[in-house]
Amino acid sequence: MSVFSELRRLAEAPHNDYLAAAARAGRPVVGAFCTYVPEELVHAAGAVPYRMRAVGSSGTALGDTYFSSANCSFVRRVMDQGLRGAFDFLAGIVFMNGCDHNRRLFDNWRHANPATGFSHMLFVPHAGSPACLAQYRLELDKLARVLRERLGVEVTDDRLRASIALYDRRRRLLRELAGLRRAPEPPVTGTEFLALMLAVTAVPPEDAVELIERALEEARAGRAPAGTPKLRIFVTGSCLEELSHLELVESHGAVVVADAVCLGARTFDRDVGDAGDPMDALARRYLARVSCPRMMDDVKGRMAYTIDAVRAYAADAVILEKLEFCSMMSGENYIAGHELAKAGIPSLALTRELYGGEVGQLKTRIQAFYEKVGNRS
Amino acid sequence: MLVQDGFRQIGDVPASDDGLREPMELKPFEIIENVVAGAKLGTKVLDKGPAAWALLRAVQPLLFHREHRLNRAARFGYQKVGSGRWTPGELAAYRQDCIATVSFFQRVLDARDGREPLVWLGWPVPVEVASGFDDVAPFVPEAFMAIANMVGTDGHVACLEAVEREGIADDICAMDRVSLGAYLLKQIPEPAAIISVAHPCDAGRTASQLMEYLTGAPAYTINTAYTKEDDDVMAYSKNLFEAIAFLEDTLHRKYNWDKFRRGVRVLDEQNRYLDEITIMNQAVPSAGLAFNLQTAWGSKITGSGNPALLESARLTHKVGRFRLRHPGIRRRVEKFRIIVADMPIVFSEMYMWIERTFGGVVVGDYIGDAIFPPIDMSSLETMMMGVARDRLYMGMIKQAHGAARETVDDLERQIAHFSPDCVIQNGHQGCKHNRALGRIVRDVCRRHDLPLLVMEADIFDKRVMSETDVKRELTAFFREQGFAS
Amino acid sequence: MITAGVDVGTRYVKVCVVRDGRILGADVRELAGVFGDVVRASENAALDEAGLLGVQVRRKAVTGFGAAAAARLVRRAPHFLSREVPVLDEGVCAARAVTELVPGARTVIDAGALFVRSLALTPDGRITDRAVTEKCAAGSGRFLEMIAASLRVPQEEVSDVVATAANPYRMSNSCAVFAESEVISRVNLGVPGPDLLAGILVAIAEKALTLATRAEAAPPVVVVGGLGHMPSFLRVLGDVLGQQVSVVPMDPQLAAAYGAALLAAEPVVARTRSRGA
Amino acid sequence: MIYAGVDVGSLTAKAVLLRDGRVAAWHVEPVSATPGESARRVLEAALEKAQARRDDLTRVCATGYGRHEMTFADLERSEISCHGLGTFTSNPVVRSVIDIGGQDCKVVVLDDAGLVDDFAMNDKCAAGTGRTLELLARTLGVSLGELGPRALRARRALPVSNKCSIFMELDVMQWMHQGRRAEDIARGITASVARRVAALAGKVTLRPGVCISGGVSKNAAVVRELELALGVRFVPLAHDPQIMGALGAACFARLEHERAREHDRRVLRASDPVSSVDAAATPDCAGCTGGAP
Repeated sequence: MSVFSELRRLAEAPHNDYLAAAARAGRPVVGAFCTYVPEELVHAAGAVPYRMRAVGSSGTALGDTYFSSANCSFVRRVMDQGLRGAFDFLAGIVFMNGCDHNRRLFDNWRHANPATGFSHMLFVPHAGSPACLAQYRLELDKLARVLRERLGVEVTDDRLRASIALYDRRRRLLRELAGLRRAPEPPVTGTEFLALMLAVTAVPPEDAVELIERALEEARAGRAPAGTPKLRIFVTGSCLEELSHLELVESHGAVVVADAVCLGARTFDRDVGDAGDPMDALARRYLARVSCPRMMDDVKGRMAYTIDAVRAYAADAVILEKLEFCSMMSGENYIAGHELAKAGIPSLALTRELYGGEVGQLKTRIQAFYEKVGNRS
Repeated sequence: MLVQDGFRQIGDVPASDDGLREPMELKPFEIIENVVAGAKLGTKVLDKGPAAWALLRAVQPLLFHREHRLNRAARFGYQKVGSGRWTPGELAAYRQDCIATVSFFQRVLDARDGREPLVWLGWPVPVEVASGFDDVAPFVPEAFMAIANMVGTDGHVACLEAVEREGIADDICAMDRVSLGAYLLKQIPEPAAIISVAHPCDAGRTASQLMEYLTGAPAYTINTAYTKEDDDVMAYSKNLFEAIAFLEDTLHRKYNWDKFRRGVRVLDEQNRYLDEITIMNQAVPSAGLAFNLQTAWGSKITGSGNPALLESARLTHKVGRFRLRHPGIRRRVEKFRIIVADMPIVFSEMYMWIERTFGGVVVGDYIGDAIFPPIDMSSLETMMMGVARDRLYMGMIKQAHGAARETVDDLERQIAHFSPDCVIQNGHQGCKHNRALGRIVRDVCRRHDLPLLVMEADIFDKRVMSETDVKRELTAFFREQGFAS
Repeated sequence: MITAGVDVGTRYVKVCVVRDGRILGADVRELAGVFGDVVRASENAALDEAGLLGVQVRRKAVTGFGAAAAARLVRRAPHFLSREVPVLDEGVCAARAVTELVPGARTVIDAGALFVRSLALTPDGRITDRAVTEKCAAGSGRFLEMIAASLRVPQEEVSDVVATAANPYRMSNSCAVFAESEVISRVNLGVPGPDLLAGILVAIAEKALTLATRAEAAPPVVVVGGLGHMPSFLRVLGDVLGQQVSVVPMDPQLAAAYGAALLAAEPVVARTRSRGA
Repeated sequence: MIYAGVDVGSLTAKAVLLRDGRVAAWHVEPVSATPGESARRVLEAALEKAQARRDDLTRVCATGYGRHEMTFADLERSEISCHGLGTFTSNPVVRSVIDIGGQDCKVVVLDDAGLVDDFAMNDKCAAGTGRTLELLARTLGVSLGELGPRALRARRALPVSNKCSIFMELDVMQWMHQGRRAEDIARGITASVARRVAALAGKVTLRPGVCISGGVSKNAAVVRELELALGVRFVPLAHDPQIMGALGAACFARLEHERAREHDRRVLRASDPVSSVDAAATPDCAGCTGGAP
């Protein structure tokens, strides 16, 4: 069986055999909400970091008892899942003030108090200045203390270095696999890559590394699932975890070749490295990598990253993904649309709800956009 | 970007003499000019004491109940001076706010004419950052939301529609979109520099980012504190020093620290009055000054440190003291007491309407509850921390930053101090964090056995919920709870 | 004492004429054409059924979306001696009807045309909490009506049709108009009509679940409003809420009008300040 | 040579046959059963009108919501491209199209060849579409056809300002309860829909030569309001605005055929230089020459 089918299976369920095995081996699983929560730190505290997701969610009826219709569908669905017990396998969750919705997810979670262990809020500053870096570093210390209290494992420098090495390895492998998508016939589609990212952020990193190696092997052997695509697409935005949505984007002969989303470049861009104090190195890496639109002083950096990646991966166009009610992406998409136009790169802003349907509308929009891009070339 | 240049000639614009209402067209700076004119008029008229009071009472039927074509512009000014409900004492206090308003907006107009550079400050940024310069005009774009009604409530809609036409999504808070729209409609002058904020809400930070992008002005971002703890406030105040240094470099001007000191003293003194006014509102029956505190909040955002505001607070304080000492003279009824656990209800005169129609008194809201810690004047550093803390204790910022605990603690405290009979939350659309607190706030109210009304209004977008709808919903709630028959 | 309750909703006018808690005459009619004429005609029809003259009605009360406008009309009706026509909240009226007919009910779910409303009651019938659907109207009776119309299923048959659904379709749209086009495209793709209608009932029931959970509703749960007519809806709602639900033992659409009529007979007691004095 | 375009929307199916660059026949009917079935029926009806047979069709292009279900089509194009090329074919001065359909509203900007240069489409919310007008007309108790004429007789526009079309109904009802003139409410409805559309149009840069298509273009009052809101006067179209999508699809069928032929010629030319003589043959469609690459 192709490893990609296994990855897909892992991507489509909130829980899996790897996590069950880890639990049997006595390793707690700790959820994390954002790419600004360093997985290394959680891992060094003896836990399996688990990227929180709404996969398998059936609706928002219970989530809506906490959130209003003006809150984003990600938090509403995750809350719903949490209230239905989908995350009861967790020993704790590290929340993060990614946005107002996420900030309140923490509050509501604590209020509802489902059986998911401890809840900790990691406050991450909104800029990358030296003052903010220092503040973030202190927040990481605080997180290490919480993990020690809750899990009983002291995060020593040695443990942290080992974890960093493991995660750097995972990052390198992911970058290598992503790099293969530069080929005229990418060996991995965007959907497959997203499935892989969902899978490897839901299993112990030791297993993740093995899975990625198998995927690399298969990819190098010369598979080309999409054939020669007519259009190469770069996807940017924030929360994106629906395989069905990327399948839609990859219909009509297009293939996603690169991205700057949470479950993508933001996860594997830039290593931590083994020099200096590991905690300092960790703080630096997480504030310096491809930023999320929540970071205020780095619009230029994000635009530059997008434009460079579009050139490097020979992408024809950019799709800007936004979840309804994400104020940050509303601003970001406006700026990105204009900046990309200046650079001569066509872009399309898509607004959707997580697992929200409206397929007919999206399809028309996407197809018309591809036709427009086709007309230009 | 609706049409390309020169397109209108080709397009053959049809004549509009058939009485059709066209999308509102605003002349550049029309709103600010109206505000300055209105405030100047206010300064003159309110000087007349009881005569002004009698006049305002007399015109109440024309301006109070609803907006129509004839009273569109005048109605807003009328609401600002208390919709004919304010006593001569309150009017005298508001006259001082008019003076502050004139000085603030006149300066903005002067800056437009090139007299001095204009600096935009996100509303959670202490205005001291710019007002301490001798020759820099501070401007808070969000202040625009408070004055856009100067041409009728369509003024807000005109700004919002401009933003929608520009292709900016409508899920950002209407307050921020109004200020963006005002810029697009050339209602506010170009900035020489921008000081942005990263917290307390996403909408504010997004709007700042868009403004930086649209104007291309040099910008510095302040990472507002998450908590009110000393470490965080210290980090925040360091940001403020850096922001001042940034402005000195960018504008090639020196900051006047003496002016800063003077301003902070005035601010601290004003805060003492505001504290006491808040406490007077807590009395039963209440001194009924929540709306006055709202005015003070708006004035403070733009003109913190202005001596006129201190005078305004002193006069308001005097009114409160008089009312508490002579409860018999005040014939106001107080059938029930309301806390608005949010921004004031959509249309600013709603408090007056509730009081007049149902005898319910809004005793406190996020803004009309102003308790500030004293400022330590011993050094520049402590003063800057005081200024930073002052902002953190200001309505909206106080509740919006950090964890839900900030909101809950505040609500608990208000319930304990103001002895309310019910709580209203108008739940403005763009306020993601507040809209996510429904259950938590509900549980607080349930614990205190207080009826809670959650509306789905928007602070300034009457297309989400019109004044009529808001009144309808309030009426239904008061009836359901037996406050009104 | 003979009293009348007039409930002017968004789609229908409902009138109830009551003596000592017993319904003497009632009328429900669609709100089409000139507003005043419909309200008046409905009032007359209810009086005719009761075999009464307008002058015999001692007190009236109005409620519903159009209550304010209706109050003016009702007040001006010839032969109506009392000029007092209180305008009451729908929730209060619905709760009053329920406490009259189902003593001890703790939760009222009012599933009407545009809103689904959930009220939590104390054992003695006082409303302690309420929650109403938020804007964006998918999951309302109106929406069900739109879809039934586009599937060409008459309103009165919807319930039977739904009973034949094998596999309720899960709506993915929250906007009623888009959901309608989603439904049409599903029909075209061969999803059976009953499954689609059942899906809408599930969507409405889930809204009710959200609201009831928010208002911390306790059993017994009583349904009023137009959807109470549908046994299928009650079944679906029961499944979603995980508890027995019953419909108010009268025409559920008339409940608010009935409650208004009951309240019209009672002296108005304004709540007095309960704390802090 | 006959090219066919079939457009199956959510409510109606349309087919257009293009012969010698002219519209030879067209047919519109309500959607029935499945989209594939509707498409077949509407195409057969059009063929009958043109007295042609299925085998006469050179190429068939599908568009509309049901485009994926038409197995017999040779190619498919999005409604946006088809509306663009259709209106461009109908009037070659067209560079911007405002299409207000049943469920959606699109604004398409064309290049000088009639192909899409930019577009905007209503998302999440349906306020500002034909369906909204229909719902509100029903609330007001008039037919959709009557709404326009009523609105044109209005003295003023009563604001119908709510953002959601379902709740716009409440605004309408409120005015009705107050006994306001139906004409003024109708004007409020049309003005409000027009403002929504104008806001959408603001998201792209319109090029001179604006036309309006889709079912709502038959509503004179909305059209008038839109002209005011946009500050333009719409250019007329030579055909029924309802069939623009199908017409565009037919043009795409023709374009695709020519591209294929051109490709064959090039291949042929490369292998046999003699046959390049007839490569200069003129395209057989005068109306949309601009469509050639």
